[in-house]
Amino acid sequence: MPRRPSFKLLLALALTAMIGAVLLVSAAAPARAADAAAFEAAVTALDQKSFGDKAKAVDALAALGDARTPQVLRALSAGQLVRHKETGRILIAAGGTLTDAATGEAVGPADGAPLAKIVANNQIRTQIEAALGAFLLFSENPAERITAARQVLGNPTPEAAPALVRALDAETDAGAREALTRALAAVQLLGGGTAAERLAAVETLSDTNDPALKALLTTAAANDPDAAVREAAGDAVKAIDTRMAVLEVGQNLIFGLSAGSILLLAAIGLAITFGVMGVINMAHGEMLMLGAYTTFVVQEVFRATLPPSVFGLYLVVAIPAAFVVTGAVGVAMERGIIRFLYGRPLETLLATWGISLILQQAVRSLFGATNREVANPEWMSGSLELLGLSLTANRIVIILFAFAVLGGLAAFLRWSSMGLNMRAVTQNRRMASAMGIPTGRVDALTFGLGSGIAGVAGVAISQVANVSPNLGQGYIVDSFMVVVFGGVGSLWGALAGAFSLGVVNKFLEPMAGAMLGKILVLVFIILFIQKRPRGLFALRGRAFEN
Amino acid sequence: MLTVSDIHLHYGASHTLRGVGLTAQKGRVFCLLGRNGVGKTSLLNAVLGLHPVSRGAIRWEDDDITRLPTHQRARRGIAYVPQGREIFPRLTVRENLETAYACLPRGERRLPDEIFELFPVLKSMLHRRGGDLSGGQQQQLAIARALVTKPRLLVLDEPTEGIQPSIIKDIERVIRLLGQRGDMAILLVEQYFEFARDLADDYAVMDRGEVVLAGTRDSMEEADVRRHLTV
Amino acid sequence: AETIKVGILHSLSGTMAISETTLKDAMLMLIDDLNAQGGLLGMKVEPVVVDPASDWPLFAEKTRELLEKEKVAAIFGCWTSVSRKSVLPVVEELNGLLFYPVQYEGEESSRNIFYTGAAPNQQAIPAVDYLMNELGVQRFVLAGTDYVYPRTTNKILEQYLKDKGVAADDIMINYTPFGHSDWQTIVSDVKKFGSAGKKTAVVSTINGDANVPFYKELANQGIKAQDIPVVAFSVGEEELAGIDTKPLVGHLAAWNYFMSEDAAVNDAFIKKWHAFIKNDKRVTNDPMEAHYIGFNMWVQAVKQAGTADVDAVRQAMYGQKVPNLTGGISEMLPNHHITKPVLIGEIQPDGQFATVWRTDGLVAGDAWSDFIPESAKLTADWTYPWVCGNCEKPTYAQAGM
Amino acid sequence: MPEPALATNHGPAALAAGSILYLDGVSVSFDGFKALNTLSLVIAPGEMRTIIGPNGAGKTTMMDVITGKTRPDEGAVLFDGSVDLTKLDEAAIANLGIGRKFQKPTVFENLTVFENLELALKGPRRTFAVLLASLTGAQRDRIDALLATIRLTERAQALAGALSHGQKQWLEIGMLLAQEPRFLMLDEPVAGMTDAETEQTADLLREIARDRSVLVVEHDMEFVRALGCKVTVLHEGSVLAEGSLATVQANERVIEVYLGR
Amino acid sequence: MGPITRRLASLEKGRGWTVFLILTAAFAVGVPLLNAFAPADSALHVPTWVVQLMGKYLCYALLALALDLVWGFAGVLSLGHGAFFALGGYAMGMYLMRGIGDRSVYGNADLPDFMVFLNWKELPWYWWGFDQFWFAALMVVLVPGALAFVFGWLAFRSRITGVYLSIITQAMTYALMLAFFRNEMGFGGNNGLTDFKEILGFDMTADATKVGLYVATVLFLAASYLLCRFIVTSRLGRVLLALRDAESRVRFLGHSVTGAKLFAFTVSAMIAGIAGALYVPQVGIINPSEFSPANSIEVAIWTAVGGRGTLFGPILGALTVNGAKSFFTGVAPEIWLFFLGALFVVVTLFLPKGLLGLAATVKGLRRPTLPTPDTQPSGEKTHA
Ligand SMILES: Nc1ncnc2c1ncn2[C@@H]1O[C@H](COP(=O)(O)OP(=O)(O)OP(=O)(O)O)[C@@H](O)[C@H]1O
Ligand SMILES: Nc1ncnc2c1ncn2[C@@H]1O[C@H](COP(=O)(O)OP(=O)(O)OP(=O)(O)O)[C@@H](O)[C@H]1O
Ligand SMILES: [Mg+2]
Ligand SMILES: [Mg+2]
Repeated sequence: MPRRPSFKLLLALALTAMIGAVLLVSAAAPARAADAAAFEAAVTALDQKSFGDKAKAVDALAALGDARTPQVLRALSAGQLVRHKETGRILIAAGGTLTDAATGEAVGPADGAPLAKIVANNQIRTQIEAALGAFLLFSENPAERITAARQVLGNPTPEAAPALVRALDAETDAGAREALTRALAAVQLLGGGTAAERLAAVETLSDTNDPALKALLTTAAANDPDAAVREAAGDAVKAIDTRMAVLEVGQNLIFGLSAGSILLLAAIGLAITFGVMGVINMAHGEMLMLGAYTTFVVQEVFRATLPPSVFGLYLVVAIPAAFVVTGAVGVAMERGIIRFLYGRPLETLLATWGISLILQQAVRSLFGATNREVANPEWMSGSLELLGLSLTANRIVIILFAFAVLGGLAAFLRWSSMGLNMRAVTQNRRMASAMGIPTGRVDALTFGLGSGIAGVAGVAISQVANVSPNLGQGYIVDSFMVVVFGGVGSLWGALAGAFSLGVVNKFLEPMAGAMLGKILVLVFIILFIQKRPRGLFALRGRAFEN
Repeated sequence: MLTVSDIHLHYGASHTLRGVGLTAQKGRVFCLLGRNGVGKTSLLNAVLGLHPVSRGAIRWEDDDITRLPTHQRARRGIAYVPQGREIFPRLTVRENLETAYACLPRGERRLPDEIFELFPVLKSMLHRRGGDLSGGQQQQLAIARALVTKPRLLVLDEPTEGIQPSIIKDIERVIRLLGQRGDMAILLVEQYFEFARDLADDYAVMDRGEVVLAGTRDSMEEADVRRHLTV
Repeated sequence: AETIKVGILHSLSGTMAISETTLKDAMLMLIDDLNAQGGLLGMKVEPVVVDPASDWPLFAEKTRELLEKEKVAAIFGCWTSVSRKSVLPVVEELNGLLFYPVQYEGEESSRNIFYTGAAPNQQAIPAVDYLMNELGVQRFVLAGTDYVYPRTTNKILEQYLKDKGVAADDIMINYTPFGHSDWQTIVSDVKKFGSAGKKTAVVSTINGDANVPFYKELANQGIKAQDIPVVAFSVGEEELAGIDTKPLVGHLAAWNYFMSEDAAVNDAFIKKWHAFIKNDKRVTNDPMEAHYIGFNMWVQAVKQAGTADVDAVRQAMYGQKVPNLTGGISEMLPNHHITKPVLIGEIQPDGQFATVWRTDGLVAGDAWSDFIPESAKLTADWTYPWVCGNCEKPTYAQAGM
Repeated sequence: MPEPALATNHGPAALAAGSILYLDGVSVSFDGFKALNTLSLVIAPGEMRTIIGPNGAGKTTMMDVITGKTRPDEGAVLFDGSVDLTKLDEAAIANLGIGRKFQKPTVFENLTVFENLELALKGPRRTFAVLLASLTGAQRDRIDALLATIRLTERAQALAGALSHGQKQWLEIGMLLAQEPRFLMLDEPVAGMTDAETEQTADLLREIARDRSVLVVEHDMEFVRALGCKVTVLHEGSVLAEGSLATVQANERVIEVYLGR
Repeated sequence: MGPITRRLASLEKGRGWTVFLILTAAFAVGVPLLNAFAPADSALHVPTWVVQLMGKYLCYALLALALDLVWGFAGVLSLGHGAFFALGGYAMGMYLMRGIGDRSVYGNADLPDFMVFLNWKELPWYWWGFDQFWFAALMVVLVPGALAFVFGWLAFRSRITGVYLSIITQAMTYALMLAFFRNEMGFGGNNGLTDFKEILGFDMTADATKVGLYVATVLFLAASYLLCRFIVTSRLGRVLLALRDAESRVRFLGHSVTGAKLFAFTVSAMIAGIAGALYVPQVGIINPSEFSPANSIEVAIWTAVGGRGTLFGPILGALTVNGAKSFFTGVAPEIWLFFLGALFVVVTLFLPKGLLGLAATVKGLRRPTLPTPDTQPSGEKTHA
């Protein structure tokens, strides 16, 4: 047994009491001005060494119900609340300036001031969220009311019921109404309601896919005093489970597509340098890495020189930048080394391996051996719920991006005269030159294109993985696997290969675990190639013999 | 006018061409004969720049092109039908023909109809991959591809190899026609004596990397030539 | 002039370079500093840096080279357990000294290795205590990379949790390969596991590179620290420097040192580090502290012994006390482990940790875990009368023989 | 080696009996294009046969089917009256005694001319036998004789990759002879040869055909005439005409699709 | 003289034999003598750790030789040879592990430490027999051989060639690596097998044991060299070379492509297994990272550096690259990758036939070769 078994209970009680108080107070007068001195004292009281005392101080501050309370609490939660070490004043440090937490008076720039941070921990953050939720139930803004209702839903306590009822009475917005209804149902189910109300609450909540609500229903199914409620809740949980099982298939599919899109991006460049040109390009992974580091540099430039409002656009700039940088490296590699090796394919393995070592070490010397931070811009963060599936924004963007890159490339190779020249040169270099095609330039550009695309893929990869000098090594084996599995030289093969490997993996993983899942995928590849020795999209006919 | 003067060519240590010279004029067909392995293809490779010469000079239309890279020679109007076809196996027939566009200014990039009149089979196979064609079809494609570039010097290495008799007759007609048009020089390597004799305005016979017999059609003595062609 | 050579055996290339390069720099700084103060026994200390390149047999080879060719007095190095295992027979055979600065799975006490990182009882167990007692966690996900450290730690924790009355159903164990980068399924499983109505936490022994995509996925799937906190044993300031920490605020880590610790020695150390590395954005971390402690202990022991000779120094090591960076005094125990405070920190938006809990005093490192039956019997004590790393009763041998 | 499968169908089996090669109703299609269209052909033991026909008629494809390179969609291919070739792989078919020269010369470019012939030499083919095999004096003489026949004696130690086009043709003929097959197939053997060489080749083939069966594909009518054997004309994947050269040359359809006017 | 003896005698020309014997003797006898008798401070003295290091390199050389047999001669680029090496190593490691007995950490004579730790109660069946040296020695060749045979049979029968083959061999070694990482497999997980005490009763830390292992490695390398030489100079060797050019043409001559490749692949895997078995006692650890694809690729690199398609080349390559690696990681730990990378690039650009090619160009060619295309790369070659 835990040494302090009552802690959770204490926390729950404290929260309950506080929310109750706040709700009551705020219901009576949404934004009452507290006595200025009392408020200031309450704010100052937040500066406590022990988290327990801090929690009490938060309680007290919330209980004042002052209109300025949310601002102070938010600052505490966000780690912006500080104490001036000399004056002892409690300040809010945000956006580089200091304001007095109690009076709102501007104090000056934050830079260089001797400040001590007032730290919040998870419990206090939770406490603050609940308290803010209570404040916001009666906010002017329906969106905030919905957030508040969700907040209560996350921490349902019986004391919240009256306020919810009142808020519901006054509610006009349909969305907020629904959220409030659910919150109320949750509160009632947790013990705040009569048996009938609880039964109705189960009904209201049973169409959810939200894990938190399922947790609530599970608790009810086990602990509710009323047998009927227990049964209904049990049924609801079962229904949710069934729905989830179906959704899981969809979810796995999306996971698979997402994993596949990363594989695809990693492999497309290789489909050119290796699939089309036949260069066993061991430095391909390093091209991905260079792309990712270019992203990092672009991001840093944005951070350093441009206002935060346009920060989200750094990726848009990083894509062409990465293409140019890695494309140029690719052209340099081709002109400097690889062009001497056509007709000696295996030597390209050796040379490009050497180049890959050099590039790795160069990046390590330049940027350091440690990971570099590349942030997801706002528009690529978080997730959206669709039909009960949760889709993380960055992955959706990457899936679409992968398709766009592949489509663009396929069109280029198929329809442009440069594309035709590229294919001609790689199939018969001598004859191509006899047809007037400048093979040297075409080779350089082809290699540059493949490398550039790898760089662009690196931009995408920087959004989901770590940016370090080893980045490339993690993808090189998989990339070759995809290209070969799909069928060397076929872009559509790469597409099908990447997605089928991604999806197969994601369906195996829940059953077999990540480790065994991966092993099974590899065995699957080995066996599959037995059946189709030239890959999934093997092109057949005399043209492909030898 | 193409002038090859005193060229030498080496493969590694082996001295394959030893001072070969010839002149092919526009409006005439120049025929090159010789047994296997005497250096005919090597000579053409030198003309196209596919293999460097170690000595001697090649002039085309008043310019010295001895050191020019192959693709620039092609852009100066030299087209090549190589021995062994050398089509692009994984490009479609149409794409194979379109590789010739690299020599043409943008406005002139189209496939002339005459090609399909000469080789009707290509028309019906435009979307088939070049490598899937039969040997003779590939040979036809290789000739057609060279014609698309609208060459002023057409270099053909045993163009009739593997082609059915009726089409050989057509090819013969076309070569004669092209030769007579006056704006094109034709350099033809051929083993098949009668075909060569019927077409040649000028001829040369090679043996062991040297020209051993040369002249115009009128001076061509069948017995002399044949002597050099037998072992 | 004669010098005392010290080997630095950290990977500067390959997969482990990410973590180990910093330690090499830290060692160079410590040695510089010592030399600036006049060196040791009147001699300069000369660092011998080699790159074992994340290649385990190469670790053994380089150790041999350091000991036989360079004749170093001590080696500071290794990160992964397997690299230490690879080096162990060599230092034992050639009677060298290895200072190992990383938290590890325990179950080892070599005569020739000093373990200055945390043993499981100095990190994992207190962290789990914190989760249960302070956060009221009842359900645990033990997620780790599939290798020995996570396996051992999780085995110890599983036993510990069961002893504390946690049901088997409430423990989910998950292993992933090295460098695992696609965490979608696992994070969504965690989410599901956490929806059973009991407070849930993740105890992460996920290693190295795999952490960044893991945390990114956590953030994107919206798992917040208040809902399902993750407490990590391998994620320190250095790892956080590679992640955008804003969505991760409140997730936890258990260490024996945080850069944010408010202590004068720490401030001085950080200042020195920034000056040495010429970049005041660089962070410090727990293994650096471990090297700091280990190196200072070694220096003191050499001074005390009056020689850098391995046997003499080893004897002098026991009971050696030096200040650690959190304001306490760490001591070398006869089992070759040291005493350390255990701290729990929460991730802050600025990439630092804020200490939210700490043990009252220092915790003594245990070589042999009490929660593994075979191991509970064993004792490590290299002083008379035990003189062994793994025995059940005293052996009465002369130490150092 | 797998057991040679017997043709089950009684009708063809009866017809096939006594033939060295028997094709019945063989069809092959590529992406819907019929390269062979219910082709039937019978070659008797010891017979020499010439196949002619327009480019793309299916001659090479037919050889591919016989040598196991291409599997027919339907139809029977029997060797020696009973062995079903469609069930065997290339090596097994070669070991039955069927040899082939390709249309585009294919030799082992990184082996010397001598070694090319050595590999082709008739002899045991099992892996361990090949491992332990060594060249006997008789075999060496045989190779020397072959080198003389194909006029590459001087270049015996040159890499095959360094030969000219025509020389490779000859080398391939030499390899075919070295195999001593019971049934030889030659796809355009005289392409790229001078007229004199063409004549010599015809003599060579006629001599060989004395105790073996030979199937030749050619477009060179002089050569076909010199061979002086029965001619089969293929067109669009099936037989258009058959008979002596004079007969087929007189055939209107043959003139129209193949010979031209 | 019987035909086989004659064949053996003709493996090398007169001078070849002399060089071979001198090299073998220098390594097998000379080095140990210098180790034992040259005074420790003389320039001639070879310290034991250097002998051991050389032993390690020679194991790599043996592995490279094995790879060259399939890659250089049959054109089968296996990027999974590290797997055979590691399997041989594990077989030996298991024997050494059993040899620890009750000197283990937990003092359990019946079970290796990691099994005790995992709470296993008895030895799994696949560990049976490994306390016998002869059994382990048998497994050293049989396990890699059997894997190669089955894998090769599947692959060659299905006519998987070129990169497709390379990549599935890579998948094979990758899958094995992941599998061996799993603790449940019973091979010690990531930490692998280590802390060995004795081999055949000899103390592993004794200098004599180390020198003995080194000499054994030299002898195995010499013997394997002769075996490979026998294979590649045989008619089968010519079939393998021919395969590399035109696989289907070989079939039309009636040779069994599958059989030839399978033979070479299996023999090669067995040699790789022996290399692994010699390697483990000399480095003292075997862990799953030996299976990592990068390791196998490195073997190909050594082979290419030395000169593919010659038997001496890969040996030279392995020694050079690993020597360079040891040297540079010591003297230039921060930037040694630049040197190594540059070495690879330079070798490819200026020594197209590897280090040995350099020697050959100097001495005049042993075998005629196609002239390298100078200005214009020739012919239609698919690179893959
Ligand atoms: N790439 C090469 N390397 C070395 N030698 C070569 C090469 N190509 C051709 N040769 C040699 O050069 C000589 C001339 O060859 P070339 O191809 O020019 O002859 P050819 O007259 O065209 O013969 P054919 O009528 O057979 O086509 C031959 O002896 C041939 O062996
Ligand atoms: N893989 C393929 N895909 C599509 N069409 C093919 C393929 N292989 C062969 N063909 C077609 O089948 C037909 C028969 O080809 P085949 O090579 O047998 O002709 P052939 O009689 O040998 O002609 P030639 O005299 O020109 O050598 C040709 O039209 C060819 O284009
Ligand atoms: Mg020629
Ligand atoms: Mg044909």
